[in-house]
Amino acid sequence: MQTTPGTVQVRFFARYAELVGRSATAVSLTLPATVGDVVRLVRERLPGAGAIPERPLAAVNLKHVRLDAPVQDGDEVALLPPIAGG
Amino acid sequence: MQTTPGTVQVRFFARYAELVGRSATAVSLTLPATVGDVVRLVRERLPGAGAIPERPLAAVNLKHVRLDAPVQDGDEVALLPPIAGG
Amino acid sequence: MTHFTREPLSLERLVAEVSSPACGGTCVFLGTVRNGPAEGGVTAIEYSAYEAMLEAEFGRLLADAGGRWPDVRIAVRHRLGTIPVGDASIAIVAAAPHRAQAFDACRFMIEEVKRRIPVWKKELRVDGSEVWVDPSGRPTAKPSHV
Amino acid sequence: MTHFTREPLSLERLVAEVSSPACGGTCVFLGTVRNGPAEGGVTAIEYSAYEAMLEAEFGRLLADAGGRWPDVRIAVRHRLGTIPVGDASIAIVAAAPHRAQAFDACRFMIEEVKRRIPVWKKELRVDGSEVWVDPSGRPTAKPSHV
Repeated sequence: MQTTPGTVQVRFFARYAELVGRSATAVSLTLPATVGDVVRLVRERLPGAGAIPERPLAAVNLKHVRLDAPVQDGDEVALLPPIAGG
Repeated sequence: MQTTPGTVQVRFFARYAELVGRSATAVSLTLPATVGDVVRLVRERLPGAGAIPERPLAAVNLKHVRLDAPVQDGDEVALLPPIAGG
Repeated sequence: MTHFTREPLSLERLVAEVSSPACGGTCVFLGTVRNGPAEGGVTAIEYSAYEAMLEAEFGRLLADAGGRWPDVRIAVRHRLGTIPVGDASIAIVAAAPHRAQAFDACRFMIEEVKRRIPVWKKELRVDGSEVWVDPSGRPTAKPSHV
Repeated sequence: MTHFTREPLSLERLVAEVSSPACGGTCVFLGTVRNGPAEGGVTAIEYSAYEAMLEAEFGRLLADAGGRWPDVRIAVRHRLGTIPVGDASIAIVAAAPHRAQAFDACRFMIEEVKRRIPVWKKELRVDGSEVWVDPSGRPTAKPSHV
């Protein structure tokens, strides 16, 4: 399988944003890759991100996705704490 | 069983009031008697009341009752068309 | 407490009556005068009631609901008189610590109202005719001799 | 259509959005900020959201509800920001020709909101502490290193 370099924007919300002290970061990675790969890279590279669960709720381009969903270059990947709306 | 004369006030509502052209009437009867007896007397004596069903919904002193419920002297007996509130 | 009015119902006021810091979920039911495809030209409905019994029966109904859901706060108001299409004829508010109870109590209330509360309605139609509505939803033609 | 606001929710306005002469039954759900015995000193809740996704997900949710109940008209608004105890954080209105659909659609909406709409809340307490609320209702202590 051919691999290419890519970048995704990763966004953090609520408690996760507090843990990493920011609301977004860019993550460079080798494609193809999954949301789970992005989570793993974030947890390794970003100070404070180790406290984010290994399997958080996630969204890509404003849609809920499973962690085995693929990411594309330029995607917006969001890591979502347990939802507590309503 | 000892019998005594009594009087009940009978009230009519909605379509039943239209049928008899009034909202109330006094009915003299021999006690003990039931709500069903009152209905029968009303349907016999009051012009227009024959169009009221033989077994209408009824209340005594502001409470739903069955037609075999007893009436006392001075009771308010109401004949209620099918309820259509809400 | 009066459970009926001849004025337009105020939903905000009814909600305020049962609001409490302990209640996180509030369910409201509004019954409104309808002129849908099945109605065919209703302009308004004239609501009438056995008013003294309405009050007594609402008191008993609220006591029944309070027995089933002790933590739920319920307010209800039935509008009487001539109500135009689109306006509310009844408003029920059930506020509860948790939403399931609020939904259940509110639904219970409207089902019981339709079964127990002595209210009647006469449809006023665009052609000038008036028809009593029976509980199955089918109008009863006005008797010809009236 | 915007499905969130930072202002107090207006129930009357939301009801008006979905009112229709064809609808005889309207069910409303209001979620309000609670300070009950289980909360212990909550003064307000700070609601935040992934706002762009909130809009997108509400759009998909309303489409789902429209598929299940084609005749039901639904409006929903989530309030964000700091909401004091007793104020509503969400209002959902479902207007239907008949009441059963209104209740079912309204209940569906709030259950799905709690499952799908990316909103978070942080309790602000009388002692000055702040705690994130997890979906089971148990607060998560603020990590000590923050």
